[in-house]
Amino acid sequence: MMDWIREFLGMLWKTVSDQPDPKAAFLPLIPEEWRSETSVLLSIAPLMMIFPALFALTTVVERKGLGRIQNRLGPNRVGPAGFLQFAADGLKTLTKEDIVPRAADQLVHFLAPLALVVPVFLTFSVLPFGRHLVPLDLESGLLFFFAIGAATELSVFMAGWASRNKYSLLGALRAVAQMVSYEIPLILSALTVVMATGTLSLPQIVDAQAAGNGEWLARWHVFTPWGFFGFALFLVAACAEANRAPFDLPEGESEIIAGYYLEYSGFKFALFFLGEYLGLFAACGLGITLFLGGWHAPLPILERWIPSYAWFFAKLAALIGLFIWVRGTLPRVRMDQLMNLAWKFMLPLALVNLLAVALWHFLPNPLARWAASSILLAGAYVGLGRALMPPSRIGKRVYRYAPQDSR
Amino acid sequence: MNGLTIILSLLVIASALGAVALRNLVHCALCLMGVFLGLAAIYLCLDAQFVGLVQILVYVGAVGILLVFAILLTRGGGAELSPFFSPSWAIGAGAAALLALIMVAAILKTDSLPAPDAGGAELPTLAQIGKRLMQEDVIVLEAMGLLLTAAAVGAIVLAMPEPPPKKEEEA
Amino acid sequence: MTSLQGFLVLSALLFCVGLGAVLTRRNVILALIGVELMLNAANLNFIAFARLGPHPNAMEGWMFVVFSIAVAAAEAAVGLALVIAIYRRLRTAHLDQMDSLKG
Amino acid sequence: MLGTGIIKGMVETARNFVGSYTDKERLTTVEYPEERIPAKENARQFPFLVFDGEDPQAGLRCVACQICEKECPPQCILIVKDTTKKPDYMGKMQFQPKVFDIDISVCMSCQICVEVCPFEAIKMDTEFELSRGDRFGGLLVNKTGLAKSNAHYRRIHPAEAAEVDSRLAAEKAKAEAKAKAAAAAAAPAPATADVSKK
Repeated sequence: MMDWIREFLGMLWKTVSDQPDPKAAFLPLIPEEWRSETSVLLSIAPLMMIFPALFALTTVVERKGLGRIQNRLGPNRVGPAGFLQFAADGLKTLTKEDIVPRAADQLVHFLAPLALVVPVFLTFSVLPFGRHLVPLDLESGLLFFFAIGAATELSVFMAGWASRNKYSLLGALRAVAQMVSYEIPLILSALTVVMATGTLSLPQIVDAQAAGNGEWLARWHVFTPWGFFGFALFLVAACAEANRAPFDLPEGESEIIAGYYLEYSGFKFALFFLGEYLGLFAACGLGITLFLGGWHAPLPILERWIPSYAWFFAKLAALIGLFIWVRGTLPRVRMDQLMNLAWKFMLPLALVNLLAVALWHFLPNPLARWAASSILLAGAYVGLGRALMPPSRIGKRVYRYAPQDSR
Repeated sequence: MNGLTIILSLLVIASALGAVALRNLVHCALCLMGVFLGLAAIYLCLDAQFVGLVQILVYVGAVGILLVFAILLTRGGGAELSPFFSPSWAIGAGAAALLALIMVAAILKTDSLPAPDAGGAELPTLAQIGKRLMQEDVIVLEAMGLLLTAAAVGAIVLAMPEPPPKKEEEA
Repeated sequence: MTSLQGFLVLSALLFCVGLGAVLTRRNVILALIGVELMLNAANLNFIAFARLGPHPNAMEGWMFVVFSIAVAAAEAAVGLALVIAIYRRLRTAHLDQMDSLKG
Repeated sequence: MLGTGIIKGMVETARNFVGSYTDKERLTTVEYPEERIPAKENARQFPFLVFDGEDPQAGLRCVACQICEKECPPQCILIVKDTTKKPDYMGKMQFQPKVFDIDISVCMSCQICVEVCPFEAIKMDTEFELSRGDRFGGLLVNKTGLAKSNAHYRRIHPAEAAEVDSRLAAEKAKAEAKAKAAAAAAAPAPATADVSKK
């Protein structure tokens, strides 16, 4: 028994101190036939604990941040400075009555939240969180991420359709249309990284962004013109995929009440909420892995003292903060604006970005490739922007009855 | 076939039966997704990682969504009230069952099926598949791209709302 | 029953279920679902033979499935667009009511 | 250029975010139970009965004329008139309400009772924390609960109360002057004047 405790603590210490293969010493203590299951559980358990905890924290931080943006204080009653608000909210949702509408399709209504949360948790399994912390090192990890991510659309549709409520159905169809549209720029912007690194395996993509020998700056993809553009496109598309403001039309509380999860209450509603936030975290994690160097520090020197996973979570926190900031700033877009942005602006830009990364790959001279891909991308951005939004269209507002220039 | 694949196979057959026999079209589509996901899992069990993931991405993420949109656009969301099997359904079902019987019997009777490779030959890696797609099969790939573009354009043209008939000159 | 035979039986059953849908259901979309099932049965055959055949390192089987999935996607897109166009014109999605070709 | 508006907006919200920590003036809300915004002078929540003098019951200006009861749109006022006259705070004999109840849960704060009252006896209070533990009894306020002094009225609505007070004083002065004149004119027949003046 003492052996077990000692090796278990040793495993935790190895994980925290960023040492290779933390499970190596603990697993031999387990009987042969349970070894692989134990290994899987040991990999999954931290994910199942850390990310829901992060979700709980994010809900509070988001509400406080939004409050500050609107010159309010935000929640500050439960616990120190309001940081236990999530516990109050969680208890509330857990103890609420679970209402299923009589007309609803009972089975599909029940399965929909599960069909959202399970794939979202699965997407975490391929993300490299630290130097030695990859739950599942798949050869085609990126493909796995997108394939499993595509399955969440199904759950949204199930929820909206099974509720037998016109608002739910409208919300679900909006959500599905939005997710299908924004999946294309999302995948195309991720494809640039695949073109540059030549692999679909996420740990290998992270390795490709490590600083070379003697270099003082890491080779994050975001430091290249195509990487910067790809990252911007990726963030916008991920925001839309996660149904967050300004792309939160599927929820649209002022028009279609709450969209596809209108008819859910209690724990099932909490599951939807959880799934939505976890989807955002997963998308942020993928963005970090693809463009922000994964768990690498910006300056290789810093990696010596600060463990790798700390960098990953610091970047994750920064991206979540950015999303909260954007949510506090931008108003919700209209449906036609949403579709125009995806199909007329982001899709062509993503295609041009593929061309830019090809140029980057084939031009030998660093200066030439910087110049070529920057000019190409900037030209495409300005040109598309001009074409879609002629600057002269919006003039000064003219009032019919009020006298001119009177305030 | 080990236990996992047998369970998956039973699941696939059950959802396939559901997909063709249920009254509600949306239930049929959801069962079809079950078939797709089960098949993807079977592909993964057969070490076909790339194909299995593409199966989920394309079938569940795209074809399935298209299906449910089409069902809702043709007002198939509720239960079908009119008879949902064609008048000659018994003949069709009989023919299908007969064919199934013949095929299964034939498969089980055949003893000249190729033996699996015992030497543990290397399975193709993802990089090999990619190279193959981009080098030897590049013409097929381009043709596929052309086909998909044509299909996308064709689908849009077909499903575009017809322009309202031009109004006669108002007298 | 060997492993390969097992997968072949599964594929045959899947194919016949799809065939049954095409033969018995009156709704166009159900017929399309049947076609998808048949295509998937064929894909399963390719994969099973490629993996459990004598040459698992040959790539033809895998390639064929990739292309077949792409064709299936194109087929579904065009097929469903046709269904919607016909529904718009005839206000029906039932096969036996689409009889304007009879003359 | 495309996107500059977004950046401008982000800068603005960031300024708000930082500003809310450094500059208390920016905060638009207050910590309610501990901090309160001083009540606005024209705020109106719920009627109360004004009394003069010391005794809340004897000093009520209300003479139970029941106009407010009739005019109240949601009919939340119940008045039962006393059968006998009682002396008010000045010792003058007046009719007074025996029962004067207002149901808070029905009142809609329309202030019509105040508008129609000819005796300036009912006014609007600024008190808004009216919730009670008891759903029915606690929300039905009787005469004792409704009576509040003129000083209270002066405190919550200073301008309005000053105007009302000066008007009442002027009326009183006018009435006294008239009574004096009438008394002077009717000096030969003093016996009936007092009764008819009431």
